[in-house]
Amino acid sequence: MSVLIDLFTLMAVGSGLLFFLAGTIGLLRFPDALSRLHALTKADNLGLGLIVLGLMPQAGSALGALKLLVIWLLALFAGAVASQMIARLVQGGRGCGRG
Amino acid sequence: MTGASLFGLAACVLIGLGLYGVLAHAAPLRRVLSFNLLGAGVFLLFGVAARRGAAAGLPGDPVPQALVITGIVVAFAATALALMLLRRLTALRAAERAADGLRDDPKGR
Amino acid sequence: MGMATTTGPLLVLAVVVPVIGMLALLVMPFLGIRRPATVALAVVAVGVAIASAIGIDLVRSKEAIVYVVGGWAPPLGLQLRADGLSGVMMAMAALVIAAVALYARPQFDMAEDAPGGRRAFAFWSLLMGLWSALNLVFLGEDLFNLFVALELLTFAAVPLVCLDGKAETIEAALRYLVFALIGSALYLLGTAILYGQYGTLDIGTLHGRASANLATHAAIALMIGGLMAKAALFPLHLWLPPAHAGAPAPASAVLSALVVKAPFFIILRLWFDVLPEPPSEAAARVLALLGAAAILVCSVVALRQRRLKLMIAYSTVAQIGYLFLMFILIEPGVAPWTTIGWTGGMLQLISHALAKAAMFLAAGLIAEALGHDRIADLAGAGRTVPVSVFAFGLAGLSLMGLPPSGGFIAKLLLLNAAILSGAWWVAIVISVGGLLAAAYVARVLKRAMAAPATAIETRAVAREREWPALGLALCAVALGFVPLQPLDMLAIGRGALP
Amino acid sequence: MRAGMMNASLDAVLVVTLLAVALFSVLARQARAAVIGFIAFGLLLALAWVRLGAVDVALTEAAIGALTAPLLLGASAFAGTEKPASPPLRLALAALCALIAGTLAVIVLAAPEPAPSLAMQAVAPLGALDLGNAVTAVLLAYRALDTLLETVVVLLALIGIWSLAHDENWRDAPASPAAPSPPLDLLARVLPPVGLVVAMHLLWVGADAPGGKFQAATLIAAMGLLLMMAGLTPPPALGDARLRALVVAGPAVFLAIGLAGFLFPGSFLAYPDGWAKPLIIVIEMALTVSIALMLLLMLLGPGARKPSA
Repeated sequence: MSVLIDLFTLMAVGSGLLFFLAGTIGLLRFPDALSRLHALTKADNLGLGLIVLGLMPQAGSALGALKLLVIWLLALFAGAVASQMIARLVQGGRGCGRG
Repeated sequence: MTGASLFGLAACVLIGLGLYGVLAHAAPLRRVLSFNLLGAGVFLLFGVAARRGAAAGLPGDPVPQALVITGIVVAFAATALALMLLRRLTALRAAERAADGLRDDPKGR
Repeated sequence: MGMATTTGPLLVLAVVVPVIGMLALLVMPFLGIRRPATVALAVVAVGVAIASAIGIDLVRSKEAIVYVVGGWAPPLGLQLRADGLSGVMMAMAALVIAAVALYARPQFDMAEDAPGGRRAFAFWSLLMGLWSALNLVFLGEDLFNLFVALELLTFAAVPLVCLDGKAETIEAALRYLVFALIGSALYLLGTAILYGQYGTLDIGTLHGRASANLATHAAIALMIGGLMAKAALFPLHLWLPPAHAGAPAPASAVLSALVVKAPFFIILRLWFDVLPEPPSEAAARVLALLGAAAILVCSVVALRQRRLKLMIAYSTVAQIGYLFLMFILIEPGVAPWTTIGWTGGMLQLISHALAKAAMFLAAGLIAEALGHDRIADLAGAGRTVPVSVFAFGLAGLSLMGLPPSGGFIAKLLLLNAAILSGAWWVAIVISVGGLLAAAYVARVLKRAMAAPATAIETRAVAREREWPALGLALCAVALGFVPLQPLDMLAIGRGALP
Repeated sequence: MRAGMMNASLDAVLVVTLLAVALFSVLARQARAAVIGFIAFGLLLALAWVRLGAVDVALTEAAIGALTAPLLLGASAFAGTEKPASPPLRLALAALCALIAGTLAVIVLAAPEPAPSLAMQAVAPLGALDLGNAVTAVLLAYRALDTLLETVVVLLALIGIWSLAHDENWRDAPASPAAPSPPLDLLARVLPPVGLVVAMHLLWVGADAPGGKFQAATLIAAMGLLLMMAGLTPPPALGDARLRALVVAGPAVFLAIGLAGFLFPGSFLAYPDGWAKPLIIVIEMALTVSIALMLLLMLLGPGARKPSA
């Protein structure tokens, strides 16, 4: 049983890391800010989700697993808002959007 | 080499880097950044002393850990004051330049 | 050690009362007070009383006053300690701050929301913070506690530099802050090393535990290096002249007279109270050489200044140089406080504080009366603000080292110590420095006493505003009547740390 | 053994990344790049503190780092055009700094064994104080004077920042950092309650577990900044008497309890038997409010003219 759980963790965290790798390559290689942002958010949200998913069975308690989940949700939320703001800044041109 | 001495060496490198940055950069913002690196290195040295002094069931000596917390807050206050001075200075200099431009002084600096 | 005397609580109050004043300034509406100056002057009165009480107790008991904070004895807890040296420093600080407060009152006597209220509020709050910091520097026995004191001092002193809000002064303040922060970081670095070696930061405990090895020497060297930047020892002085010259006169007086002395005081503590054995001759020579360079170079630069306040600021850097000559004049193997080199250095510190504060205050009124501080156009100052020009001249006596003045005794003692220890070059530097000081002071006095070629426009200055500067200058002169031998006061409580 | 190897390699990766980011921050050509490098550095540094067994410090570092970030990003617009030192001078400086770092490394590697420590002494009185977290005991009992004066340092910095205003509007509200947008609006409505709960938790457990007033205060300040950035709350006027009272409350309560110690049990900043924990909690709560406010006000800057439009 514990071997199975470990295997699950390994696979989930491994694929999560792959997403991070892809996102990072995108950040470095894509030409403009918007597509970089696209690569980063997509990859990081999924990547972090997979890592959290993989770590949840290892947390040792239901509360610990819940904390991990909350971390992911908060990161997702903050990441979404931040990238939206950056995108606005890039697209809306400078000066607009400043109340 | 123990984990603590690895971080100790990292602290030494950070102190060297921060000191170099503070002395080699002339732009105030870069100096403030470097000062923070220097500070981080010094705090880490306290942290290493704390880690090495772990005893009584604690993961580290609490005295240097508490000193670092105090130090971090003071360093933040210093950073804030420096950046606000910089902001005001930039604004005043911009106003001065604008006034110079308006005067249209051919010999203006 | 550790024996609490009945006057111990006074040490806490010396640090805490100015803080109470600072907090009160923020909530004056609740206290029914309108003017910050009212609160500040009340605190000054109490603070002077505390400093006097501590001084009287020291003289009477001939023993250091010790206070263990919260009952937590070092090395876990903190301890405050006043010996004769700290008692003298505290009295000096109280005297200068009282004079500065009396001087500044008419200038900063408005309510917070009145025109000029920003400057008044900031000046008095920062002055309170600064005083608390100075007292803690003089009383602190724990190296990290002293770090907090140095930070308090920095955060109070830097905004004082740019109270007028002009771009040049803000630039000077920023540069001052950067230098001060580098100094703090180096000081803290040494503290971290010492804690890693000895597991304590209490000076008394360290004195027993510290052994002469690479770590101890490197730590002390880094700390002294950082403190040198804060004390503006040549060649780390570049921040000082614009900062001290750009501040309002009462702020300049405090900065030049007191603030740069605090890091020097901590250097003394490290040198004599922490270092495990007589410090190396080479290190002492380096400090003395830098001091000598400060005296010669900055006196010449002062001579070439066009602005009065900048000239006084450069003179500060030069006069700080004398303090660092001390290290080479104290022969190893004897208790330092029984030597004339130590007494000379301390007298130089105190008489410079009084004289320099007097000079800046006088210069402030001269500039106010004439509307400028260009040295070339000072003619007529002697008629407009005669008391201030007289005070400037009296203070100048002390800087030059002419009798009767504290500076004369100080320089004479240093000169004797130099000759006795065979350091001829130090004797020459002291004499040349005195001549250069005479030249830059005389240059100002000559212009100020001259009659103006054409009628000049002056602003009247209330006579009573000139008294504080004169009072300080007279105190600097009065120091000239102390006997020419090691002072008992400076040795009180020093036996405890052999 | 295997876990030891794992930890060692984890530490090694962390240290190498930490130093690489620091190097990038010092050497970057552009100021903004240097700032972003520094922010990443701060995050990694918090991890390093966890690895050093200093969770209290890690929390402080992460929280303060989050507050420093907007400050630095905002300031990267004022990066001066001053040229760095000339190449030969830079080389000399690099040699000097390398010498200092090398000396320090020798000292670190030759550190005394066993290391001196105050841990035993710090733990012994915990029972009498009724505290479980030794770091809190250091901050609020053994070295309470440091902590008290450190809040005064922060207050002085705030007064210094306030003094940078124009004469006519120094008691007005600082310039608003508002840059409203629908997602930010949403975030600012959802996050602050969560943040406040977490802050209260950090403050409450601080007596016995990692956490405490600084960490809680920083979190509250960040929530306040978020509300203002979303345009939901305007910055307060700096001359406001109630605001000033809240700023002063923390140090004033701390000082009052410290002075009361003179009377009972007879020493400044000492707590009467059995009263240590409740008094420390009162001090921590008052300090949390004041420090949160001071941090937020420092980020907002000096008073400014109200927008005319």
